[in-house]
Amino acid sequence: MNFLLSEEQLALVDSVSNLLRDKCDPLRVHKIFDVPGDARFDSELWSALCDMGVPALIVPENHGGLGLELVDLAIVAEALGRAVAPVPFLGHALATLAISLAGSEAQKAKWLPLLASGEALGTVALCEGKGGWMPEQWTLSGARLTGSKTLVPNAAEADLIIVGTADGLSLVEKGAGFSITRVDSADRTRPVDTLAFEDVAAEILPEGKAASTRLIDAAAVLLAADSFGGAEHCVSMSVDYAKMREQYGQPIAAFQGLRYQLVAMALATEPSRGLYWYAAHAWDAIPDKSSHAASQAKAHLSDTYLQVTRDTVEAHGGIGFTWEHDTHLYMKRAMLNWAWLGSPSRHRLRAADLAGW
Amino acid sequence: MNFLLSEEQLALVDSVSNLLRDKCDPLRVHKIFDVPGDARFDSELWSALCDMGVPALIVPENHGGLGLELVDLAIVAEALGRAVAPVPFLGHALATLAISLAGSEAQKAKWLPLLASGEALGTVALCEGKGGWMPEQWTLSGARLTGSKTLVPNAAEADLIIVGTADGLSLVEKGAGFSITRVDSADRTRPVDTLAFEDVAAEILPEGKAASTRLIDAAAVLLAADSFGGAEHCVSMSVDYAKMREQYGQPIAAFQGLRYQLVAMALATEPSRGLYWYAAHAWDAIPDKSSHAASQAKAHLSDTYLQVTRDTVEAHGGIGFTWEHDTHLYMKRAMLNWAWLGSPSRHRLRAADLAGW
Amino acid sequence: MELSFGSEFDGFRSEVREFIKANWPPADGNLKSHENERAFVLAGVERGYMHRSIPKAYGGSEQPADIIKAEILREELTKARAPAGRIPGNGLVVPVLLEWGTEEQKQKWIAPTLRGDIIWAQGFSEPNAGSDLASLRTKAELSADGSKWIINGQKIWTTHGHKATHMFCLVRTEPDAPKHAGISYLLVDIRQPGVTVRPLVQMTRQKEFSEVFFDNAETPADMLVGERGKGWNVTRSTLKHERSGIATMTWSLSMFRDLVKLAKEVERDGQPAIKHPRIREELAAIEGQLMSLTYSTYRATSHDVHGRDIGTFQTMPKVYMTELAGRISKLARDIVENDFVDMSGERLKWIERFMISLSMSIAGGTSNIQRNIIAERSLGLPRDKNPGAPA
Amino acid sequence: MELSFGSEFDGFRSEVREFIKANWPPADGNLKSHENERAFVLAGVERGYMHRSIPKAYGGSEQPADIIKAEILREELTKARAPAGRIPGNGLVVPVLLEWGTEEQKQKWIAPTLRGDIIWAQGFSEPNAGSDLASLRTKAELSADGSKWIINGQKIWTTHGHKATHMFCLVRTEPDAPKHAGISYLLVDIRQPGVTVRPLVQMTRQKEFSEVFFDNAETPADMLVGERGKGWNVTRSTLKHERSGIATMTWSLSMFRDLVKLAKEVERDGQPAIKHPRIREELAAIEGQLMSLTYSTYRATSHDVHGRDIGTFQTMPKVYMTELAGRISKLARDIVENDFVDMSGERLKWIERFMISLSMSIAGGTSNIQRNIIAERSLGLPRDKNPGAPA
Repeated sequence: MNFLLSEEQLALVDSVSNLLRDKCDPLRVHKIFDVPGDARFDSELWSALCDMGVPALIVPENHGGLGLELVDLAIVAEALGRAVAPVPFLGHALATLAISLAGSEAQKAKWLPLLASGEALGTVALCEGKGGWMPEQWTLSGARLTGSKTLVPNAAEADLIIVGTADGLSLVEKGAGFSITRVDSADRTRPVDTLAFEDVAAEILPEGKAASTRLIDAAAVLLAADSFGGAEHCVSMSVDYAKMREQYGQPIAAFQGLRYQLVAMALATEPSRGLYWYAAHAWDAIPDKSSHAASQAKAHLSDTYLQVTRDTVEAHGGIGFTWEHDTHLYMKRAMLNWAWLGSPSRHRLRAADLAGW
Repeated sequence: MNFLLSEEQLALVDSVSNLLRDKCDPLRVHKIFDVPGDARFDSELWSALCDMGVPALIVPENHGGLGLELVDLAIVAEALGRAVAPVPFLGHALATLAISLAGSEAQKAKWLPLLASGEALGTVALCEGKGGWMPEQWTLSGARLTGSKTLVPNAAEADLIIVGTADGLSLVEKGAGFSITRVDSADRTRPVDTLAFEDVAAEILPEGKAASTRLIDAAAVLLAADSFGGAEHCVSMSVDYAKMREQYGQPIAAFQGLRYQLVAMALATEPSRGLYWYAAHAWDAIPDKSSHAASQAKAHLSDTYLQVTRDTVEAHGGIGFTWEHDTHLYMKRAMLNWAWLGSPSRHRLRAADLAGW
Repeated sequence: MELSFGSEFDGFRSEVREFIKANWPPADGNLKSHENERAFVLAGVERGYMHRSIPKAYGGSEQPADIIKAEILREELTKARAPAGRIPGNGLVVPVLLEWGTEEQKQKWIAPTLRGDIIWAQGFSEPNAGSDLASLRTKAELSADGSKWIINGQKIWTTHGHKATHMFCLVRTEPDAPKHAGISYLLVDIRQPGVTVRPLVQMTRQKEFSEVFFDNAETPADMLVGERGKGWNVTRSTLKHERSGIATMTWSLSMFRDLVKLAKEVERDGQPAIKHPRIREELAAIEGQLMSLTYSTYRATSHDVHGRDIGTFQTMPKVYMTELAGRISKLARDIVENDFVDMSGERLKWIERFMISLSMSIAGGTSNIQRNIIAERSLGLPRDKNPGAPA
Repeated sequence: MELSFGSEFDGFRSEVREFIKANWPPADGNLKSHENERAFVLAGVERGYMHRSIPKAYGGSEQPADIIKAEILREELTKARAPAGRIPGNGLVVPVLLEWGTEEQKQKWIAPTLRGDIIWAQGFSEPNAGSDLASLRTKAELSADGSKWIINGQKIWTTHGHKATHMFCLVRTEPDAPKHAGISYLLVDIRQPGVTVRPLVQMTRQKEFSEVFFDNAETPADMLVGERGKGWNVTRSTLKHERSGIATMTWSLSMFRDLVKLAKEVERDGQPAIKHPRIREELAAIEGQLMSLTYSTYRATSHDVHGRDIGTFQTMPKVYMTELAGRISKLARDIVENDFVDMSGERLKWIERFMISLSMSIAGGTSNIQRNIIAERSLGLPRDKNPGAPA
């Protein structure tokens, strides 16, 4: 049995984590967070990640990528989640994946190199209305799209958008004449937009019908990984605070009541690592388990993450409730992970259906 | 505002509690509990309760009773629950209530004095199959009953049985030729039987149709009251143990982790007192709220009671898991309170329907 | 057993209604004007409806304590959205002045406070003195000529810091005395150069609290309330005066009513969310807890009215409601789904409640402090050597 | 990343299967006979399948440690319901004898123990020494001629007390030495007049544990393992040897499989309970936790195999599984409804599990003790001055 990260994977995580330590300290994230109007992303950090090859990870080698697997992308997502990194990773990675899964040779040749290098920024437009996240709920169709999409990550900054449609997946380029409204979203580290299409030119991706479920599952895995990283950081943040904060003449870590609350947070978080690992591995290697595992991972980890951020506020007391403190960055990121792609409840019921219950 | 017990009610509770302290100490309950085969009830205790007038409480004065209200019966039920008293109170009180609510003058004249004095023992047969607790699910009918009833309290010892039927309620006397099978029930303080009727003579209670819902609601209130008494006892039993039990050279009550667990038990229990009080009061005085309140009380209190008994085992460690310890008497009583009349889930959905949601 | 207030109070209630009808909303329809509020409150005092516990001599209406009348007034004033003459900080300082103030202090401060001409901020917590208040460091030194106090230090979680004109605060006046001793209770005009008020933004974007910095701020020597170094006892009495259980409970009830409304409004799988079995059952379970809180509160109030001991419930409402608010806001989250992230959307209120349900577990003694109190006062567990909590 | 054991083990697995096929069930079909078990285990030792960590000299098969092979053996033997030569108490004493025993003790005791000719009970806990084992009081005094120990006192929670022939126990031999010192590790034949074994009935009606009373019981002087007064260190090593994470996890998996089966069998409102949205969703939520436990256990095992640090997960499976078992048995209760009270009914197993899920949180260190361990070892919190727990 060999259910662990390879030397290469450990090295990858290290280099990304080191980069984030240098270029993505909390102060910097707070700065991005504090400019609501044009909250976009940290372009310096993003280009550094591109130089490091992050967007190229899952691009096939013959298209200028590294030809790695979803697991590799997921462990990077975990690192980004741990740092609540304000970068357009989620949409970009999924758009890239969509094209490599479903694009024509021409589409791949045109876009994958640009996406791998980061010269072009991609995103995905999946949801319709308040909860239409799943392919069977997608109504836009044809070579000219009319309709709207909600909670689209960084659409305003994207050069191309992969749109989930009744035909499967379609590609729309920047400036194709759709309107973009930025949502005043809780999570300003990953802004989202509402898109309105009216007779907008779109290229259908030939394999889109088959690929859309794979895309959904990959999205679920990446959200789960991001959630794990964030939750784990919240636990250690709370533990560190308990060791440092003194009341009644001793570190509050001495109070068994609080100790058990911290233990409960750790018990909720640490074991879920194996679940997201498995979901990523299943996507790469166990196709018939992939959707079920992905929905279980998204449900369990986004649920856990949000709860852990609540516990983190309580573990910090008043300071944890302030805008200046890091906790709310994590809580709001957890809120998007919770809602985006559908609530845990939706994914648990999807998993139940897939289990044949 | 006057939402409290009258002097008379406090006196009633006192006298019942004192009697139980004398005649129903745990050792005695354990003795009853340890003879599975013919687990019946503590007849000495029961006749003492009868002498005290407990069965007469809700019997109208003109039929040899005290003409009191359900609240009075409920606070007695709380005391009996606190002592896990092995007496046929539940079935007897409900049978008595059924006749005073639905019986003909003749039926009242014949039975109520006997039930009030305890000369005759009554019980109720409500459930059909595994979950047919509600009047609309009752199928037996007519002047001669055929079919079966489950989880009937102390049927083997009863002189008359009020049977829930498609006609409402019917009265069957001992020896009318139905078969009785005692269930190997977890709760041996209140044994239950399965009854099989085959063409058995029964007297229909004229007002039974209207009264059956009132009967169900009263049953829910009495179970809620019993649950409160039991849960409250479990909390104080756990608190006392924590003060007395020493480990690491000090009472375990000094361990904040355990303290918070005890606090959680108390927080679950104490506030629910008002809910069962209200349900009893609503049955007496606020008819249009009565069913809703009764189901809420049964659901919340029986659910809480069972959880608190689990917490009590943990608060006691190994000893709390043994047959010799009191805890299992309470857990098993809680199990019957949980299942009898339908699970909390059933009653929450009933309450939701009644709320017009 | 009787849940209604009883007919003997019907008369009182209708009087109150008439009074409100006659005086609110004000003739000019301006609900925000301080003048209008003030006039209404003064009229209320005239009638013995407001500031009932305060002697006439200091601008109160000096009425015998009557929980029921107080509750009826609260209900009617709330219903009519009329001012109750209650300003949070002020409600905390007046009882202290009555109990500990000199005659001069009472004369000088109580009446204008009741009129709302002065607004008080509470200055207790400090960055390193949260639940462990006694470790506060802000110090006040008497000037050489003994005429005034010179104050230096920092306060945090100051309520209404931005609206307030004055602050009542705890400061260390006897640096050498042990922890609890050496603390004094001072009144300070915070509209002065030596005082900087910095609003604290919360994760909800709201600004409920402030940080207040004292840099050689001054206050006259006679602004000391109670004895020098005895401020700790003075506060103890402050903390007694809190919202009644019924107000607390009403707050949860209205939050729950909103939740039911939400569950009926929002569609899920082609029907109202309230029809979804899991949501429906959870809603009913929450209602069960809420009914417990509600009727145990009525029970407690009744016991109060009749001078009976409330028993162990006394210490429980705050944590109980805090946990309930969390449960309510999580179910709301499950119902609104996508809207849960839209801070300008129609469900913003629920996003705020999701967060505020946490601040409830912090403000005025964290939930863990509350648990310590329950353990000691209600369960009678031996005093905790480690009473700790994060805040 | 690779979840399967890898093809290099396929050969080993098929060998094992052949071996089992050839030797179990026994020719005479008697699965209960000690002789048959013994013969099978001996054959297993021959093949290097059993008692792999024990030197050949003492009746083991002396194989290099290999978690994967061990796991494959566990899987195949379980599947075939074949004896694994593992007897709970015995598995705890043999490693101690290997580490601390004299050559004579090893020669005398290990082989018969492995063969199951001797069955060992563990005698650690006492009525007043639960989680705080070091406060045990059972004392052993050396007879005047120094030839034997005289033992007096009481043990509780003794596993297999009724089946056992011998006990390994902790006794106080140096009454004047401080708590942890003064304790010795003794072997005692419990089939003697001075020893009374009284089974402890559990709330489930099962008898898993016993109380054992020593009334001037005797054991030869050379039955002392390790140094006199050093019994504490000797135990430390015992406690290390526990079931592998995978075994734990498999146990939860099979409990969950039963739960799914139950939810499909039982009708609710005219359809299988598993179709009921609340039950369905809770079932999926439980599966999410279970998958977390499962794959984190595979991760941990892989790290073990490759000599990497498992990290904070190491201390967590026990509490995690305990809580999960509680959650599983509560959902089962919700499904069986009326059957939840019938101790002779078709759902008895679920009633027992409802209760046993609690004893799990007690046996071998209560959940609170586990939490203390997690706090210190995994979260690195400062050592707790109050490490307490009820048991």
